[in-house]
Amino acid sequence: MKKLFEKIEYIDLFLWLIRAAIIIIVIWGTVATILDNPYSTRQWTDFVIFGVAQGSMYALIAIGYTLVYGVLFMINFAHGEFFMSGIMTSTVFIAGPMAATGFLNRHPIISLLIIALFSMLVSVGVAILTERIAYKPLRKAPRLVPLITAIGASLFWQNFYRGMLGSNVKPFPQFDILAGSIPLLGTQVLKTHIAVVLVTIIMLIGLNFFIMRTKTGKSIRAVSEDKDVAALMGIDVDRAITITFATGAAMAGIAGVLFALVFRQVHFFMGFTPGIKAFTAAVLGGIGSVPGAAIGGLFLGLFESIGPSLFLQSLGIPAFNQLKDVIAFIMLVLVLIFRPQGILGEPLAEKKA
Amino acid sequence: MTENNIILASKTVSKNFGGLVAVSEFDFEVPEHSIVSIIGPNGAGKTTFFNCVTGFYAIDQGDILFYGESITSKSPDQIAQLHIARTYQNIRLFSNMTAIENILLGMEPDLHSHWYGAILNTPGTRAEEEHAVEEARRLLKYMGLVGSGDLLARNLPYGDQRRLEIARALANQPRILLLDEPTAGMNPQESTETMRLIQRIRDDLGITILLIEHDMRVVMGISERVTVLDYGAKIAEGTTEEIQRNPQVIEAYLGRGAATGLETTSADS
Amino acid sequence: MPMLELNDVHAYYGNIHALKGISITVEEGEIVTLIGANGAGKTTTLRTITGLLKPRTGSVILDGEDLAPYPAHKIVYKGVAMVPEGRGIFSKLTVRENLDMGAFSRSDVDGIKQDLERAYELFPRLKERESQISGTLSGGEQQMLATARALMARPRLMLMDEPSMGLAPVLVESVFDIIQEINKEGTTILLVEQNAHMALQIAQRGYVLQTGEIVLSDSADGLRKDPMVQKAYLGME
Amino acid sequence: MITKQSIQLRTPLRFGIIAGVVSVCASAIGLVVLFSERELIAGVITMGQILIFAPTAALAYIAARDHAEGQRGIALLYGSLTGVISGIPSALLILLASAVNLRQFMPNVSPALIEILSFGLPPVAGSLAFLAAMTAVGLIAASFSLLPSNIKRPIFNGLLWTFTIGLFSENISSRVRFFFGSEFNKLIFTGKALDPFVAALIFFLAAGLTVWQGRRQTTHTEPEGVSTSRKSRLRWMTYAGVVVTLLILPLLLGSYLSEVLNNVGLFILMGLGLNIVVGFAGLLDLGYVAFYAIGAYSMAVMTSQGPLGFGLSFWAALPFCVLMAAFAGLMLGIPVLRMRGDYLAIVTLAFGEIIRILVLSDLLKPVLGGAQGILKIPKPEIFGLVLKQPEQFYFVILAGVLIAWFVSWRLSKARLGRQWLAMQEDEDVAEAMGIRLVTTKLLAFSFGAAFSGLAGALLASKLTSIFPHSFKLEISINVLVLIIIGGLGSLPGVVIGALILVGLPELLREFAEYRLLMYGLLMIVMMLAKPEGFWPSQIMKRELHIDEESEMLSAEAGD
Repeated sequence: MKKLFEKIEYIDLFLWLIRAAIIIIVIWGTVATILDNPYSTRQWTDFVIFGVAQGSMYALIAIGYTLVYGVLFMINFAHGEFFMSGIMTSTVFIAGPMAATGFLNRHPIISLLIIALFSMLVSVGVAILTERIAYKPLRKAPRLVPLITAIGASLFWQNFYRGMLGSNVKPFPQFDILAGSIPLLGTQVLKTHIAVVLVTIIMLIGLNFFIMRTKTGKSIRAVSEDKDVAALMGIDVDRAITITFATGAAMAGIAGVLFALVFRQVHFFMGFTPGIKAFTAAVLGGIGSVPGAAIGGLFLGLFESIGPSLFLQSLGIPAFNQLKDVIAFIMLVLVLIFRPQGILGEPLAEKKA
Repeated sequence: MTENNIILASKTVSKNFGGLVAVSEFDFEVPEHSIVSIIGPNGAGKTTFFNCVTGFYAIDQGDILFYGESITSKSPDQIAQLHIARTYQNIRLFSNMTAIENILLGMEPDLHSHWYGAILNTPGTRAEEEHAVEEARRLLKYMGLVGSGDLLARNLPYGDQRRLEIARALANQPRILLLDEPTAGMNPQESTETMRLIQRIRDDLGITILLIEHDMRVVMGISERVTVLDYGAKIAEGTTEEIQRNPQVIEAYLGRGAATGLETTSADS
Repeated sequence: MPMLELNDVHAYYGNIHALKGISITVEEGEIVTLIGANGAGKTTTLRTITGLLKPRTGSVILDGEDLAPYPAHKIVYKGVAMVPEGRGIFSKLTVRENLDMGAFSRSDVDGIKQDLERAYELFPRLKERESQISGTLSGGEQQMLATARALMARPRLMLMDEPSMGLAPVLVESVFDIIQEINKEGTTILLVEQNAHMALQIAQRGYVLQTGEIVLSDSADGLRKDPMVQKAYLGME
Repeated sequence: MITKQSIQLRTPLRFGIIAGVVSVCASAIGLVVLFSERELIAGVITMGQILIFAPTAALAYIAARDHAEGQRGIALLYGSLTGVISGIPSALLILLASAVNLRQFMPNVSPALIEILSFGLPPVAGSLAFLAAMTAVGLIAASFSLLPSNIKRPIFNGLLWTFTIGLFSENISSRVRFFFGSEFNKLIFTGKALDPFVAALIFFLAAGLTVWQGRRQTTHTEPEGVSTSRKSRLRWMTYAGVVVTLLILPLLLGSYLSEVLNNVGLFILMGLGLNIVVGFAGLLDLGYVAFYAIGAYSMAVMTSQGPLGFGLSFWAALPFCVLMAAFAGLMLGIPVLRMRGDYLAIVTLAFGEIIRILVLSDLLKPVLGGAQGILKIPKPEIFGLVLKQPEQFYFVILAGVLIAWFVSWRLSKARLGRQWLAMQEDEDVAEAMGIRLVTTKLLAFSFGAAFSGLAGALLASKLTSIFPHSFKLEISINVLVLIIIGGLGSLPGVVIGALILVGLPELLREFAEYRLLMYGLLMIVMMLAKPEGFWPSQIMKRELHIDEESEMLSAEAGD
């Protein structure tokens, strides 16, 4: 303990001040909100449910960041675009025409499956293409280089889709079976929200099975620990990396469908914010850890949905919901500063000398 | 040698990495102006100890003293300011900078010019820089690296890189120099040269030397005292002769086979 | 025809000339050892054999076939397994999963099962810890795991990089016993060791590496009696 | 047909598919139609056509040159095959578009596009014509590859110059009209494009010059040692030339081009700042726009004559703006001191977004005006002269750029520059040398932020009104890309990067919507092909061409 005090520099002091300020704001805001009591229990429940649904989507997208980071130690900046590309393509080419012909609501389950499958396929295709062209040749380059190509790939896909499919917001058709809500937990829960949570749970279980039990999954984990030794086992490292990208992209493709079901519209820029949020979720849970991504996603979703009302509203901040994203970003910054290993991550290795 | 001060002392220093004990309760002293070696098998915690001394690792327990004063809580740059310098087991030069630039960086503790001086190009800044470059060239000459000053560090031959790293450490004007396997990867002839060089550094410049080394010829050739680490703990300490005879050392490090060999040689002598 | 043949192999890391013309041969059924100081190029030699590093000139020939066109993961399929330096186990995977990875190159389910049983027979400790995360094993157990894992590939040639490194002396002996046993069952072994004394006790032949070159090659007995080896590697003055 | 063993149909197939996909994508995302407006040579060729044919031409050329093993017949075969195959996707597009209304899915597959692709012919004939045209392009490119290089080079240079001048003919034409009158202009330009006759003239001129130059180089070689006095005189003359050019540039360029130049200048200024952070100190900052915003809003709040401003003068506010930004750099720098690499990138990106959202929010609306921004920001004044025109404002920006350049240059040569480079290369060892990482990093952040703040302040005054949407993430990426394109750590590189990435798109105005697409591509291509940039600093050139040296030692020795 004594040593701890000796080591404090003014930098640490500054960081402690930030911590204290945040804690004070959060406590003050929370207490004031509780005293004000502006919402009923039912409203709070609604916030929580929305948060869980939103968090589920973050979790699915976050898987892609976490898997790729685990294997390549690289932040795949273009992952948000993998998410966008799948659902954009299937909205325009599949869901739109299906809705126009009435097929969609005559065979909702089949339609949904086709849309989901197509969305996954496109996301995976875009991911593999990006990995092969923009990342693979740079495996041995300094870390800045693949990061820059990833940003480049992100810009490229965004604007490629913008040019290809137009810059307007496209409506995603309504599924009649998912319209409306059902009573649950003392409130009305939207059916889409229930669908989102269920699908996410199924996907996460499937993913867990794939990673933990299958030979390919194990080979991915082996590659993420040591590429050379993995190659010595006969594992094709490049193939394993491609599969890793594809797996993450498949999850993102599904997340895209869920996103479209909830918000009922898609456009070329839709990958950016969820992308960053999902990355935040991945970091929050402990990047590299799959359960971490799930927990981080859930946590962020809840935080975003409850946070502004809980912390900011009673501080007298006008239009506090505008600051929803600020809360998410501040959370990202704080996590990276104070607990870079995240909730479930192992403590980062100490500096190597 | 008895009247020598203790320049560096380690008091029950321990360092763990997530349950793995790298250094445990290590007690150790380095007298001023001596050459002291730490030997031990790979993974015995020698480099970890260096990292603790130079402030890269925060130690979990114990204290490290420099001239009797604790340096345990100091950061690497503060330790460099105290004129403690080191080299690395895997050469860590600034490989994309020239040899001269590398040495100039070694001089950091003695440079004081500021950024505003640099922008205004004040006479003081200019003089300091010129003086430093001159000093760097002198060091290159001392290390036998004349003519390599403007080459990129990574383009130097392996042996020269090792020597440049020592030159960079010397630029710090160290009171104690920590050398981590300075002869790794050298052939016997180069090793011998390096061994002489280390001795010369001590004799000419009066710099205390703490050495990690695998090459027993070098260790036994120049050390005044040797400490043996195994599994992070000290298992023996003494003069070179004592170490060579110590049965525990033979068992853990020099090898059982060596025992028979050593017995015969000691019988010979 | 020797099983493994390196002909005048030159290898580089960037512009550092790490191997300066290494030529070695290993006959079927032998234990051959490479000894040398830190940084002499022993590990690099093994890396060129396994394809992790491609020689710039010279060739690596296995059973008469040049390995140059094969990437590392394909060479495993040719019957070469390696126990990497510092064990190189997958520490976040369980013991069993590590062994599964060792058999990655195979698809004969029954054979794998047999070999798994044999591995557990050879290393009963591993069976006890089958579902433990392997990072929590002790150093000796990790070495056992790495060896067992390499055996799971049912290799004809096994490359071992410093199996005794960092092990307690008692364990070192048992590791070398196991190496001999593996060899008796028909696996050819190329052993890299710093503990020259132990290595020369179990090997039939050996090569001495110094700064990327072979300076000496002889039978193990011959090397043990060589004054240079005695002085530099056996610690005899 | 295929009798010789050396014919490998995979190459033309692969190249053909790539070229075909690229050109059909260029069509489908709307670039072709857009660029068809821009004629290079009146009535002969448009930029849109170049876009369709260029990938095929390039790949057919490579297929013929690198894969035919010197056999002429095969080379021509490869070229034409590449051409035919590359034509298939677009030909299919023409047919498909005639059958289905593709436009409902892909708004850019318009009748205008189909018209261009099918040369105005009916669908079937049009698609065949397109195939034929692509085949011809492939064949021509392949035959071109067979020419000896002393013929190839002049032709290539001739085409390059003709097309380049054609591309910018609109701007050149306006200058010609200004200086030589519209009569003369009509001789050279037809409408906004080069007159075919003039184009041919330019082609032969450029080709001739290349030939002449080639001859001269073979006959005379420059004397080895140019005397030092002559060298230094030459150097001073170059300097003087640069200074004079910089001073009279706005007069030569006129109002519109000066405005373009001013925008380039602001980006150079920001580039110089980010170059310190990323290029020198190796800290990847993606939230750099935050400081630009801080500089701009400081200027706005202090000088605006509207309800939100204090009404100070430009010159009084300027130093304060720079200090504000530098201070913000310091404040944002402290929390991220212990972060490395990509984590730093993400956190700074988050900072940038936080600042933008805050500026936009109702929370700060009373101070910063929210989405309505701040208006009525005055222009600077010198001795009673208000610098209203772009030609006048140019000098303010020029001064800013020169100061930033000078500071960057001095620092890079000094101890601090050395510390930055050391830190970039190996933070641990740098610290072990006695470098205080905290100070060194914070200085980098502060200098970077100061330059960016200066740029922001100038921007506010230049535009006289500012809005939050001018400070999007795009700007940060823009600046990052421009210093990467120019070459990280290189001062001339910043200028080159800004000219290419900011200047060029301003001249090709229709490009605006596709700017980011091109940036994305450029970033990828650049990292794959030339990661050190167009004008690399010595350091980066060295660094990016190391192979796996560092791996070696870790493989060989370990404790």
